[in-house]
Amino acid sequence: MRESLSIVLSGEAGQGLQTIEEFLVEALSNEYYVFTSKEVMSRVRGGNNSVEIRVASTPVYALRHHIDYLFLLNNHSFYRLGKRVTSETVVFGEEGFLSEEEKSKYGVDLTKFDLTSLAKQAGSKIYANTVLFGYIAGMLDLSKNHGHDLITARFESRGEKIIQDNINAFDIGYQLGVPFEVKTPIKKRTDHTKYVIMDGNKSLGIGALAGGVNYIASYPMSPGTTLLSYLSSKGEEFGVLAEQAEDEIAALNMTIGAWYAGARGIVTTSGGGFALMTEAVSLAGITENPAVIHVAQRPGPATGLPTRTEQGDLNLVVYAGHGEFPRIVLAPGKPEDGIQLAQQAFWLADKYQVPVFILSDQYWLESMSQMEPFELSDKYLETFTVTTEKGYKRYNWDTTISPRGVPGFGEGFVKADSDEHDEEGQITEDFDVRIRMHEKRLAKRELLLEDYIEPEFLGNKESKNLLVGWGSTYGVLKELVETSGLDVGFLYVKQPFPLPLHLQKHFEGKNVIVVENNATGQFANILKLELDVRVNERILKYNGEPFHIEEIEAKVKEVLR
Amino acid sequence: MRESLSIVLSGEAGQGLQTIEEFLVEALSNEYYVFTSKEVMSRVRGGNNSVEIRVASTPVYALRHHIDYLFLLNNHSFYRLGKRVTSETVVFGEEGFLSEEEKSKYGVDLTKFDLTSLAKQAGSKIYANTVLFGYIAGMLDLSKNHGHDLITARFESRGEKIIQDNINAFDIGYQLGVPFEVKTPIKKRTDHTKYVIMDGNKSLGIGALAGGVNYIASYPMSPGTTLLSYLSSKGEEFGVLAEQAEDEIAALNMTIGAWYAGARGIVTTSGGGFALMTEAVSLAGITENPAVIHVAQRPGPATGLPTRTEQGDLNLVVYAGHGEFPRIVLAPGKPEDGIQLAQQAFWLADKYQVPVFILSDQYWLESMSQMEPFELSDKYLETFTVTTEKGYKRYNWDTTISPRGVPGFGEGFVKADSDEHDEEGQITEDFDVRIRMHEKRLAKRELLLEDYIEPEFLGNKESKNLLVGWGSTYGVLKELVETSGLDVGFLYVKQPFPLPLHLQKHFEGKNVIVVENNATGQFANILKLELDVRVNERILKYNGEPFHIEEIEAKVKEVLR
Amino acid sequence: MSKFEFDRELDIAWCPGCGNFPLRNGLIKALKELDLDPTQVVFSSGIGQAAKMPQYIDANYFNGLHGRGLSVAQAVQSVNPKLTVIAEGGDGDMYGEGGNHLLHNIRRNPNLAHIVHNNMIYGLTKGQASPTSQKGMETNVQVSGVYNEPLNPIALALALGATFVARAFTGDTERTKEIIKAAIQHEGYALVDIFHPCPTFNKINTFSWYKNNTYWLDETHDPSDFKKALDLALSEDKYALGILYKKEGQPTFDQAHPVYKEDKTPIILRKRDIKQVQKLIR
Amino acid sequence: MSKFEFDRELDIAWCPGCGNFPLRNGLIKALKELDLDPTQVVFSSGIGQAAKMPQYIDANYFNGLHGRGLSVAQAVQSVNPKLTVIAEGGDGDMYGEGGNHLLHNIRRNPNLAHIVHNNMIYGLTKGQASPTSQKGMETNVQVSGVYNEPLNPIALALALGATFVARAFTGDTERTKEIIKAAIQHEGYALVDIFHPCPTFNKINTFSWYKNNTYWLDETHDPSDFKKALDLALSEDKYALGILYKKEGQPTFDQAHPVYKEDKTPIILRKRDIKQVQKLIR
Ligand SMILES: Cc1ncc(C[n+]2csc(CCOP(=O)(O)OP(=O)(O)O)c2C)c(N)n1
Ligand SMILES: Cc1ncc(C[n+]2csc(CCOP(=O)(O)OP(=O)(O)O)c2C)c(N)n1
Ligand code: SF4
Ligand code: SF4
Ligand SMILES: [Mg+2]
Ligand SMILES: [Mg+2]
Repeated sequence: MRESLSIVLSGEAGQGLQTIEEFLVEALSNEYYVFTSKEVMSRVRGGNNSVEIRVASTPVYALRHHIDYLFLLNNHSFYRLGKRVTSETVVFGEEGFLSEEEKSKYGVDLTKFDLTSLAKQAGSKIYANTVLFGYIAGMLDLSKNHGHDLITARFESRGEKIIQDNINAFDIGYQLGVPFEVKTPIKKRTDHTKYVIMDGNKSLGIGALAGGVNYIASYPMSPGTTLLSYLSSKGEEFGVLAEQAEDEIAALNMTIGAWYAGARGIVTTSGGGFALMTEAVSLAGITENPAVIHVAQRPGPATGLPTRTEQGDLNLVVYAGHGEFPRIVLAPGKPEDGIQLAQQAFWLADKYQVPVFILSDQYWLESMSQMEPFELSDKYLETFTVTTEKGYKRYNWDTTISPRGVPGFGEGFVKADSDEHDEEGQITEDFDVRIRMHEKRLAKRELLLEDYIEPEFLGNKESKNLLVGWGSTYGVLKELVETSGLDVGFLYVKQPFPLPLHLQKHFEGKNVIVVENNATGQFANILKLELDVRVNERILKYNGEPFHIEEIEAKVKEVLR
Repeated sequence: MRESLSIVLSGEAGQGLQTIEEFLVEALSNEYYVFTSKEVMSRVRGGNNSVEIRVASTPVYALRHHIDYLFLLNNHSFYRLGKRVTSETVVFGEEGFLSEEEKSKYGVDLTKFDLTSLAKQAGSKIYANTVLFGYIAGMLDLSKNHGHDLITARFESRGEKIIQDNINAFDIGYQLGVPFEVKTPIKKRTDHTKYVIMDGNKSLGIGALAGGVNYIASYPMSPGTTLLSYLSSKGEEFGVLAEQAEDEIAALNMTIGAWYAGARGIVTTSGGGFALMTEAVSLAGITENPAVIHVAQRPGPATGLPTRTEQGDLNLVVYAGHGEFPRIVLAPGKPEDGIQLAQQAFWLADKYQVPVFILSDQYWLESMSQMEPFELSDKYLETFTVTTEKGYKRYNWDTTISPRGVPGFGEGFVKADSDEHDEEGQITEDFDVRIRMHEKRLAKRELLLEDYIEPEFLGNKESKNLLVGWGSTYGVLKELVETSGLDVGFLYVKQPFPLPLHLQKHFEGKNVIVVENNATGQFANILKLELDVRVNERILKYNGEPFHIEEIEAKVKEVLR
Repeated sequence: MSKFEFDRELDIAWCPGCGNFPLRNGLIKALKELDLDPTQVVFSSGIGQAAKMPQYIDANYFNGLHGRGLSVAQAVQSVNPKLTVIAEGGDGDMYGEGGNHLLHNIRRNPNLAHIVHNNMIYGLTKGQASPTSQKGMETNVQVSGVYNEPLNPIALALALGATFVARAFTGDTERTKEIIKAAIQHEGYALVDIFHPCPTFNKINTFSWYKNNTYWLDETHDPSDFKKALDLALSEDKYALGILYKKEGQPTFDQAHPVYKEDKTPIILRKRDIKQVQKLIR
Repeated sequence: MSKFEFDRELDIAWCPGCGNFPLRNGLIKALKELDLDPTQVVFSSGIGQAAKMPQYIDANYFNGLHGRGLSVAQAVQSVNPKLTVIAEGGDGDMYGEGGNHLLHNIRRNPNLAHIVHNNMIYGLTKGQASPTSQKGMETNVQVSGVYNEPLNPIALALALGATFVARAFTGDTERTKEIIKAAIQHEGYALVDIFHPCPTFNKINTFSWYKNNTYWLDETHDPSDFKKALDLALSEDKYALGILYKKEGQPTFDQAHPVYKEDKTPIILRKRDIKQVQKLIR
């Protein structure tokens, strides 16, 4: 494992953990490597939520199980974390935040940290978060000025007084933090990269914009809602029509309608909401109407664990919809790919006239990491629609991909039909037309593999052990490969479906270990089905949490050859 | 192929083809072997529909492509059948029903048969169907009295005059039919079995009643609607509460609610309607609430070919719903199995607290065949619910299957939850409870295989060629095996999912040929996934028609080893 | 070739004597009289006999899923408000399966005409009760007769604040046509519920039943009078035909939407500037 | 242990100061005062903060899917009409996602109480507009303010023929409780739309907003007067609270259903006779 510190803040919903997280990640990113993520309960106030901030001397991409520094923000914020502390852990908190029973059960002591009274010193209890920010900044020797800048920027609209009070609060914390001695000191980073802090949500939003999105219709559902909010907030500036649909069925039908009329639309949801859209996925299939669908996974079945993480809906998106038709599934595992795959999703949907899925999950969407800025390509703004001529046939079968017109643009009519149809788009029951039209649609499955988005290979190409991951397991597996010293290769798959045969070469003669955040190994099954891959081991986790780095290391060790 | 005659009646929607079919199948069944099926357009009047009646000396279970006797009921009822006639075919019809162009193109002649004027002789045009019935009865030397009896029974409520007119009409036809010389004469059957005429729809209805159904909520959708009508018509007599739901989402949620409150409910629909239910399937999964779901397949995607047949939704039912949970899929291929699998569906759903699917298709539902009556078992009326005691826990995890209470029966409370829950059914976010509860649910997948419904093996056990079929391909493959003289075995799978490992023995060393009415071979993929079966050949059809016997014979011959 | 009509013979899938035929005539006449350019007209329909209408009119269409015609129509209109958009379907399609979209699209007031063929039955699926079927009608599913209260789409639309609410009857093609014209011209959501007989399955609400149980509103009716309209909607001993209610000046969905606040260009015509997006990465 | 209450401490997931607390108190009190046996009471709810209610009342429940609480409730009641069934959820749950079930269950008139916590916002998903949100409210999705017309559930229910329509406000637990009691006792479908503040997300419709914008109907109001009720429902300058409308004697779903015509035994208690089924095979 890397030289790193795991700092966990534990409190309840409504205590503003997210604000501290945002401050800290920005401040830390300037001087260290950092990765943060949070886990929250499905409630608006109360309960117990926590944020983990990993600070390191070298890049980090995952969570640790073990907590080095734990800040308790109330008297019921310890019990869920008991398993993650050892006698090494420093637990900060006010008197009574750790019970005697907890102390003895987990062998930890309470380091008194009277946040409330410190905040009151700064003027009010409400400054507690800023004091804490200051404290940690002090502990890790962060630039005081930068801290002040961040505070100023954030509270700009709130007036001088608020800014000054917060700066005072920060300084109070900072001063106390400086003398605190960090046990495993980490080094500041020496590269001068200006990283941007990016979470999955924002990366998808940026990618969608860079892919030409101008329409979003969605129904709120965690963790899919944030993308809707993001694009709504950019709506006026970028010309994106955002509308909250009355339900998920409307959402996808609206999105399909928008594409039909020449827009680039996306819908965002989670598994349960997506289940309601599956009829419309089939509609996109037969009408050869593009659609981009973001499915933000969380643990099911049904309502399940609504604010937690899982990769349990890969089968769902691969098989969604009645009847048979092609589709594309993309799964980003890092913010760069959030941007790029979202861009490509629109382009692929437009080019191949198929539904394209972006399959993410709560953990990935809500983790923040450092991204090196890069130049966005405008390639994916390319559109494939045509101006129609008189006698235009929407489903012209001279080519597998019939040129797609847009109503109102040209002399022709654009007739799209959910019934089996002839070239013009008129309903038909002719058996021969059916066969030809069905085969034309199905033929896109091969064709679209020409733009297959290749996996990345990390680690030792020669190793006989091959780890396979898709989507959000990227970070933890990358960190494992880079730091564990284990003899492994890691294939990070960005497009889990469909798969081209040439991928088979990666698996030949390997001890194939598929790592997934679900209970059955859904991608392992797809590998078997599509590529005849014999999967030797499945490392699965399905309690609602992502993999921790220590855990993955231990599990991988067990199955190495 | 068997000694058989294929008689096809071709007319338009609204011309009463179904009535003639019903008369003929009853009349023929008394003296011959018979199998009938129909193909109709998605319209209420007009267009072109046809009925094929196969009459034979030995049992038949499938359609022929070639037509021996074709009765045209109007001047636009030939064109779609051109490919199915040869110079051997006798085409009956009125002047002008076959154009000169059609005659020369297909090398057929018109045998004048002036149905309209014959009907007028009997008193009115409306007796045309009865004349035709009489004619065919005469051709095949059927009992005149039996014909009269059938007419009397059918028109009983319509009064003496109508009965007498129809008998006259029948006799007019009969008299003309008798002298007609059938080219390949078939023998009457000599066994004295009193077959009942059964179609798939009715068999499912009877099976459901024999499985204790007392609730159905569904939204009309062809070809699923007939089961709703059937159970509605039996509602008062059998105590079945039938309700037309406002949409499919309501339908399955209502059905789940009914089971929760102690009923045995079924929902019937087709692929598109089922797609809308998939969220609720997942609800049944996590609440461990039984549900029986009839999915009557038709060709997709989307609206597709709404009145035709396909086996394209196996993947859909296997993977429907977000998250991971077990389920059972049953697929009847003959009326006996329609009855028995429907019975078992309720019992299995109740016993294992999982959703159980009955996966049928238009062709199977609407084909009529002869069934030997058998004694219904009352085993499947057995229920598994318990009276609750104080402190009852719905999700007691002492056993994999927690005893299921019903609200209002006992001292306890029945708390069912779509969120992850503890033993009591209260919402929880405890990671350990999640794991245990999830594993308890998933463990049912193995457990329910104890009641796996074994496939039937037909043909030569020793042959190295193994045909595999599920659901509606049963009939045509059975007939092939029994009559073609080909060296093949045939495994007819009644429960396509999940599959127990012991089935592997059937496939070892065989040339495995999977026959499916879809374009991708969905069951072949399940065989690969579940049993590691290497499927050598896939014989697929996806134009909306079922397989014909000649066609399957030709295609099987091509791939035999 | 006449606008909106095909230059080939059509095989229309409706039954002889069906009210869908005069409805089609009225609709085509309305489109012609409004002198619309067919390339600028989009039909969005669901599934049902009624929903087959677009197949028989030569213009753009999206023939989508049962119940979802309104959702597609609303989206099409909003991304390109220059189009004339008509959502069309049956009573089952629009009031049954599509009920939730009806409810919430009325709230949106999209600028489109919503034509509902109300034959008080499910035609294409062969005669089950629809939400507007009257009590007592026996069908193959409602074997002892319909027992649920029929839905009153007119009252419903009024209660939800619809800005144009009309009812027509195919027995009078001329007036039906005029109402359709007014609905298309209305700025905002316009519901036209059209009574028409289904001679094949609905043996109760026949042509003469409709004739005897309806009456046309005359010039004395003031369609801006909401209370009056509601009164008329709720009295069902005889059904009033005509434009029951019409409210002008209510912002339409696209007018009210922030994306069109400053810039009236249809969103599909706006160009994305990658440099502007690039700024978000910092 | 007191009926309907747990004998252990509950960790209630609502925010401090939320209107859901007084609502819960009122509800439990209502159940107690009606002296119902908790084993004979079934709650059916969807998903949302409101829909968590059944978790905090010790009785039977089916906590199902977002939007589907009414469908499950209706089915439960129909297969066992002896149970007391309550469908409960939020405004998003019941009027948004579940809109179509609202529409069509009102037509069915099932004998159940339908309690909708109307906080004019989506609480659990952190503050988006709900169908009842008022114009102008800014949220994380409606960034420039809500622009769609709010849904008027009271007018809607009346237009659809609901037999019991009431509105309450958690500011008065006593009266809210009485209305809930009346709704449970009503034979047929009873809608109780309950205004309650969401102090966390809805900064516009606060406790005092509700206080200032509502008034309770007094004894002079005649709930059998449909026109009056509709008038009250449609006038929104101040919202009338109380039982706006109540119609007795309308057959409930189970009463009207053919399966209960001859035989009143709940269908779940009837025994299937295999011999009777055997007769169908001939
Ligand atoms: C999701 C879904 N459910 C059900 C159907 C089957 N279906 C097709 S049309 C129809 C109802 C037709 O009634 P209506 O809309 O009144 O049109 P009509 O045929 O009477 O003109 C139904 C239920 C379908 N196509 N899709
Ligand atoms: C099918 C589906 N879509 C979306 C969601 C997400 N969701 C959960 S609660 C909720 C809305 C809650 O609002 P409301 O019903 O008003 O309840 P409140 O929290 O305000 O009490 C939504 C959209 C879901 N659980 N299921
Ligand atoms: S079924 Fe009825 S509505 Fe449909 S076309 Fe025929 S007559 Fe018309
Ligand atoms: S979010 Fe609002 S409605 Fe929900 S519990 Fe909190 S305050 Fe109450
Ligand atoms: Mg209709
Ligand atoms: Mg709410």
